[in-house]
Amino acid sequence: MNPGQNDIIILMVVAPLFASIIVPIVGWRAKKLCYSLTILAVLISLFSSLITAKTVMNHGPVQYYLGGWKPPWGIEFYIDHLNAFIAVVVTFISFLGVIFSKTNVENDLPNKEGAFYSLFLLLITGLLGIVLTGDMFNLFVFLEVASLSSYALIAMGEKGAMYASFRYLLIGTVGASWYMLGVGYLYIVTGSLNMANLSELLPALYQSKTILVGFAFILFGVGIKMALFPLHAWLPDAYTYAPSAVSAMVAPLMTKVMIYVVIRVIFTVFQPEFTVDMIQATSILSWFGVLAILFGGIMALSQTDFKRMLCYIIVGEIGYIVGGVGIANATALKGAIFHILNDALMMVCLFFVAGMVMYRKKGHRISDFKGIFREMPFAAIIFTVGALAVIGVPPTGGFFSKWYLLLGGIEAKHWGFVVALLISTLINVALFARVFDKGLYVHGHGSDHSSESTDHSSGTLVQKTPLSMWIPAVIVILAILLAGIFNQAILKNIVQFAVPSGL
Amino acid sequence: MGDLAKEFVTTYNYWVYIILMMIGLYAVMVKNNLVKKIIGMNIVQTAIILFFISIGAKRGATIPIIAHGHNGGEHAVHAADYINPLPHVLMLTAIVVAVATLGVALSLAIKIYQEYGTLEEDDIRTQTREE
Amino acid sequence: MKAFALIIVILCAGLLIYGTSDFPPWSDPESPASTHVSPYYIEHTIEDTSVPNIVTSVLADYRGFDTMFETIVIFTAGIACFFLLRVTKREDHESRLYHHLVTGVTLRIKEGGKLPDESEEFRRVDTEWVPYSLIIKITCRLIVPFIMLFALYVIAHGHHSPGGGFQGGVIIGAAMILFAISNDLRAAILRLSEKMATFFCSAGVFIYAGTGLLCLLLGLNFLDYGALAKILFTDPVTARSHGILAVEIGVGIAVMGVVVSIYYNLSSAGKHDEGL
Amino acid sequence: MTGMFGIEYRPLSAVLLPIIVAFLILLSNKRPNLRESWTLLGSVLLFLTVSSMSPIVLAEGPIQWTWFNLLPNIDFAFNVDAFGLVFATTSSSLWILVSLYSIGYMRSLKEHAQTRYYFCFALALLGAIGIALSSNLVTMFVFYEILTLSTYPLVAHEESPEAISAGHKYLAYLLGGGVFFLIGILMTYLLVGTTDFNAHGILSPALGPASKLTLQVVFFCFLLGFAKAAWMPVHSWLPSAMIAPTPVSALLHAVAVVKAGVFGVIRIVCYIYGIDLMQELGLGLALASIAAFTIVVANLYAIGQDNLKRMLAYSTINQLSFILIAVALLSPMAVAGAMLHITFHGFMKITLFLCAGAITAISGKKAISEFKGLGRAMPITMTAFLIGAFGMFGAPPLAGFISKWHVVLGAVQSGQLVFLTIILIGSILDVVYFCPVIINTFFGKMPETETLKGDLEEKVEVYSEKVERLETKRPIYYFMIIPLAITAVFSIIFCILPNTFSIYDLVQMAVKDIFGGM
Repeated sequence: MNPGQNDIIILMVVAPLFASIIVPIVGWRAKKLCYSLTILAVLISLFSSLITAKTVMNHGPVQYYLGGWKPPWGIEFYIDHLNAFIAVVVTFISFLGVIFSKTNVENDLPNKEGAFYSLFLLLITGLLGIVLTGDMFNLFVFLEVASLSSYALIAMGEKGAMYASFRYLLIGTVGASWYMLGVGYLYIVTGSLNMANLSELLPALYQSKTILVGFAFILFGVGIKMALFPLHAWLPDAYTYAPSAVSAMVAPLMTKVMIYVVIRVIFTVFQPEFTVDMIQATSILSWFGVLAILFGGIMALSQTDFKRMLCYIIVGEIGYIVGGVGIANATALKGAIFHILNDALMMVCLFFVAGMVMYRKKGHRISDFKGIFREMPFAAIIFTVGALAVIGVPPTGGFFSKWYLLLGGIEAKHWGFVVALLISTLINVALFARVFDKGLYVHGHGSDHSSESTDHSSGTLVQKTPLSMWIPAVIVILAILLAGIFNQAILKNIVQFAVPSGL
Repeated sequence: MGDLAKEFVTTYNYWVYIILMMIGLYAVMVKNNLVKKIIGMNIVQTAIILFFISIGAKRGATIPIIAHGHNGGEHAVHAADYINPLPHVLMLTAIVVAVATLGVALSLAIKIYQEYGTLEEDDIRTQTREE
Repeated sequence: MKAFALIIVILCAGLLIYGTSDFPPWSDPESPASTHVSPYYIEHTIEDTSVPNIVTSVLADYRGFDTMFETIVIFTAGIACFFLLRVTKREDHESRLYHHLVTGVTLRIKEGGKLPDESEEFRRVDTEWVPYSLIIKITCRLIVPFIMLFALYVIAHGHHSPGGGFQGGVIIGAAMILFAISNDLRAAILRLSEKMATFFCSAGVFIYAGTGLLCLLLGLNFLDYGALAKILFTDPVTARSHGILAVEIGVGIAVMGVVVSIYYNLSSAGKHDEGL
Repeated sequence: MTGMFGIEYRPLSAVLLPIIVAFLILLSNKRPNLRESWTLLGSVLLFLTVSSMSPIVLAEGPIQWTWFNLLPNIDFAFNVDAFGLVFATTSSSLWILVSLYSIGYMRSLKEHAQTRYYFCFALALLGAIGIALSSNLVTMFVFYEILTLSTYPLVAHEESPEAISAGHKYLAYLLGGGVFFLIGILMTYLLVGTTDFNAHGILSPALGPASKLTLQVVFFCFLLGFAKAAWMPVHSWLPSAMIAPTPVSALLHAVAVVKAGVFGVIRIVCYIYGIDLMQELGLGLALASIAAFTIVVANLYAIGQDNLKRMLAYSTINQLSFILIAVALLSPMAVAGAMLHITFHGFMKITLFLCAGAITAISGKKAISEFKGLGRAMPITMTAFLIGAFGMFGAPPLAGFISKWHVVLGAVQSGQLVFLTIILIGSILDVVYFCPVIINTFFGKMPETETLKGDLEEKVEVYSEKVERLETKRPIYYFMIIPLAITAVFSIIFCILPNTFSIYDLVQMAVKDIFGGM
């Protein structure tokens, strides 16, 4: 393949990278320009990821040698269907997140636009790097780029965010260190850091205790970062107090990208015969998934704060995906990978709603949602779509990924997972019914029933939510619906091939 | 028992780093003062750096700078003569990461001190709970 | 909590020690780590990059992409510290000390009091001010240039001896910090302003990434310094060597900027007036 | 027939119409008259669309229309067959009447949030029509959930704590059931790789690989999934949901929601399992037993009720189980009876509900014991009520007679005399609990303080504080009376001419498909 042909791949990472360098300097002179530059960079990234995905769909996996060095010695980007898909998800959600961030930054972080957008772009760069790289240690570096920027971004939220972010930093650093330790254990017995190379070298060493421990620590480390129960303790605080633009972006993406890493490690670096058959890591993982689903659901029920409730829903959703990965048959894995897309979309949607309510009502407790169907009918529609997707009502995308997860669970006779999924569906109904009730029923018993007039006041308020908030929200609900309606197109063209061949 | 002794002799330096790392981990989890936690975190990172560096060691080899610099073509270079450079490179990165994390952690600690007036974790917890 | 933590720690330690039992013996030349990938670097560094310091060639070339993001990590930390700490709105709720140079009197301005004009006669001093030892001040001022000179050597000579961009950058940064400590923060900021430091951060990273991009524009892969041969009019191997030098300089500038910027923010809690 | 434009698009337009109407309603929320015109217009158009399909279906067989591919082997597709049309015709025709009635009811009570009300109503109709026309289980599931969710705000419309908790109960039962429905679909899909309805059932090939027990368990999953059919013990959402405004109770709890449940069960029994497999697995007997139990218990509950709407709710439960038992008999006549009863019971029960609503709206009374003398005060309403009540019992010349006659014949045909007895007992009990109402209204004397004379003007005197409102209410009052009169008339027409709207032909055709000729 001629070297210039795949240059577009590297743009995905380099565009936000260059923008992040330039933005702080530009911020001194023209604050407005930061926003446009950021959008431009992410847009380039988005296009690049789409083109890459198309290339992968047409020609199979693509490699990009950085510095022109061949893999075991140099670093490569290795893009197959799995990470092409995740990269599109990441760039797409980031694009929406950046558009959404405008008002939040202007209002809450005056004079720091440059630094904010720079960190935002670095976060995107880091996440994309994690997704694209084919080198275990390079992944760690990207992980740190993404983590450091997310610590800083989260810390600039409401009161309490500092401490939450600090805890996240401690736990996250330990997690990243464990990941690095695990990589070290693999390195000491194989001498390689390249994923593809490792997967060739490892089968000979599957009996080694070192490999086992290395694998375990990689999983622990990544487990912390993706907040898999019981390593999730940092997540609710961090994402609850973060600025709404940040949580709308970090919450859906960070955990999903880490799940991608898990899939990579379990099915590419190690082969299914090791992880699934020899040490049964996946079946253990699937039970953690079950626990996460149940725990996330129950904890979410007891929250009075909307964002915190969403955080526990995320914990549960991670359980869905991890469970699907753990079941480790093609159907469930298809569902899990597809759910990464759906979950990212619906979480970004709900966090957008939280941001809009925060913007209008200066709070994100469930009680702040009182009457939103009248006052902010637009946000209410978005909320409804997001909620339906989380519950898994067709024709939203959430239903179809759940369908595959359930189908896979039944095929594998993993009844615990199936039951947990179904219970969690019901819990989600209860969760959103609460918010829904608050938003929809404002009259209550005994209040005046002649309130036909209040129906009329809703029109003028719509304009108050700025354009930069509702454009991404509209895009995201359309995406949720389209992901559902065209799920076959997505599954047949890309997700299906993302499933490792060994299953 | 003999096995254990032999194992200890061949891998004792790894054991040392493990102990060091566990000290750090314990500090992160148990210490009440945030700065002590940060120190614990740094100990964990340093321990891992030690671990990687010891991977690079090679008996009978010297530092990875090729003697007689540019005349390398005339002198055959034997891999056995130089220690493994890769872990050193990796650890340069890891050190930088550790420093960066430390910087951010300290900034956060300063902000927390400004917000709560203390760096003791239980004080912060009581303050958050009272709200 | 303590017991719980202890249990976790012991479990982890047990697991890790269990893992060491299949390690190759320490410093064994036949261990996989020493025989699989690394020999290639040792044996090919001269013919590939013409850099005898293998660590440098691996760092800046073979795994140059890693290192670029390492620089980005440090850049991120700099921006993050600025983002977290920098106080952009002046809150004049603290008392200040001013030194009247003509009379030698030290004035204390109470909270909210009127501040003296910006003139040569008054100089602000730290509230917890102790008169500097002249010896320290002068000595530091004398050695700072030499430290910086040494740093340049470290950066430039990274090809042949231990050293390189990170080390050199840190040394320059340390020299600035030494200056700031021995005088005061404002004096340091007068010489290297905050914006300048930030500019150095960006510029350094830009040099690194820009070199990579240049290679891309010249028709080879990102960071493939061999492409620079076309504009340097040399053979690709020498071009690689020069490319490595370019990125090392970039790293040095970036690290220096970040170290100084982090110091400014941390030592004054983002106010940039009174430091350590 | 291809020359006729757009036959294949009619199922789609039937589904799109309610959506369009729903959004037009949302857009015109500031202009009540416009909003309600949309509702009426939409309902009439929908009815015309649906009924225009029946001659085609009768002549040429099912109309199929595939939209897009949902899952491997599962399309989002519509298949308009005879049985689906029975249900679609019923719901769409009743939507017109209930829309009319709603206008009267909602305006006379000056209810709040009327836009939401009409919006959700249109969506609920979308659900019902979708269920009727869908060609496979997954498509059906989509509409099933739409129906559940869109009716939730209707149930909790009053927004009082009781209403909201009734709404929660409603959601819990129906969505909880939906989960089981989903399992059933998944299992079906896993076993045979498709979920398309087929008149001979699709599950029979699965009998080999899967054990009988699996198929039996799956059947119960489906049954739990159709908690909308309100069989005992998953019935209790229905009486609580009666807190909704009466038109809601009328359409949703006499037609759309509960009939969707029963419709679903019939789809499962006849089109997924198939008659032969049902017999082989002994599931007919099981279903019949559940239904028989429900009939007896629901009747006993109904007798004890004083609140008219609650009593009607139990009566609905009873009649639904009557349909279930009819299906469970698995004989052609009985299945035909069950299908007929979906329509006929819909018309009769809606008459009763509309009457109950009219009584409440005009006299403010809800308890049966207060109804003394109302028969003379509101003659049309109470006559309609009488017709409905006797129709429940199955007395000729009312629609209920036809369907019950078929079922009784069917029971004889299949030789299940035990269930025949229960059906008969159930019918007799129907009269028993309607007796107090009839006696009170027609033979009871109005208490001294209230002397309603059956004339609207005089009623005004009694409720003097409402004089002004009633003056303006007069046309609105007719909005309420006319629909219930129409449904009562139809209850009679259906007995005399069972083939109105081609219902009888459609049922015959469906039964012929299932049993391969009677």
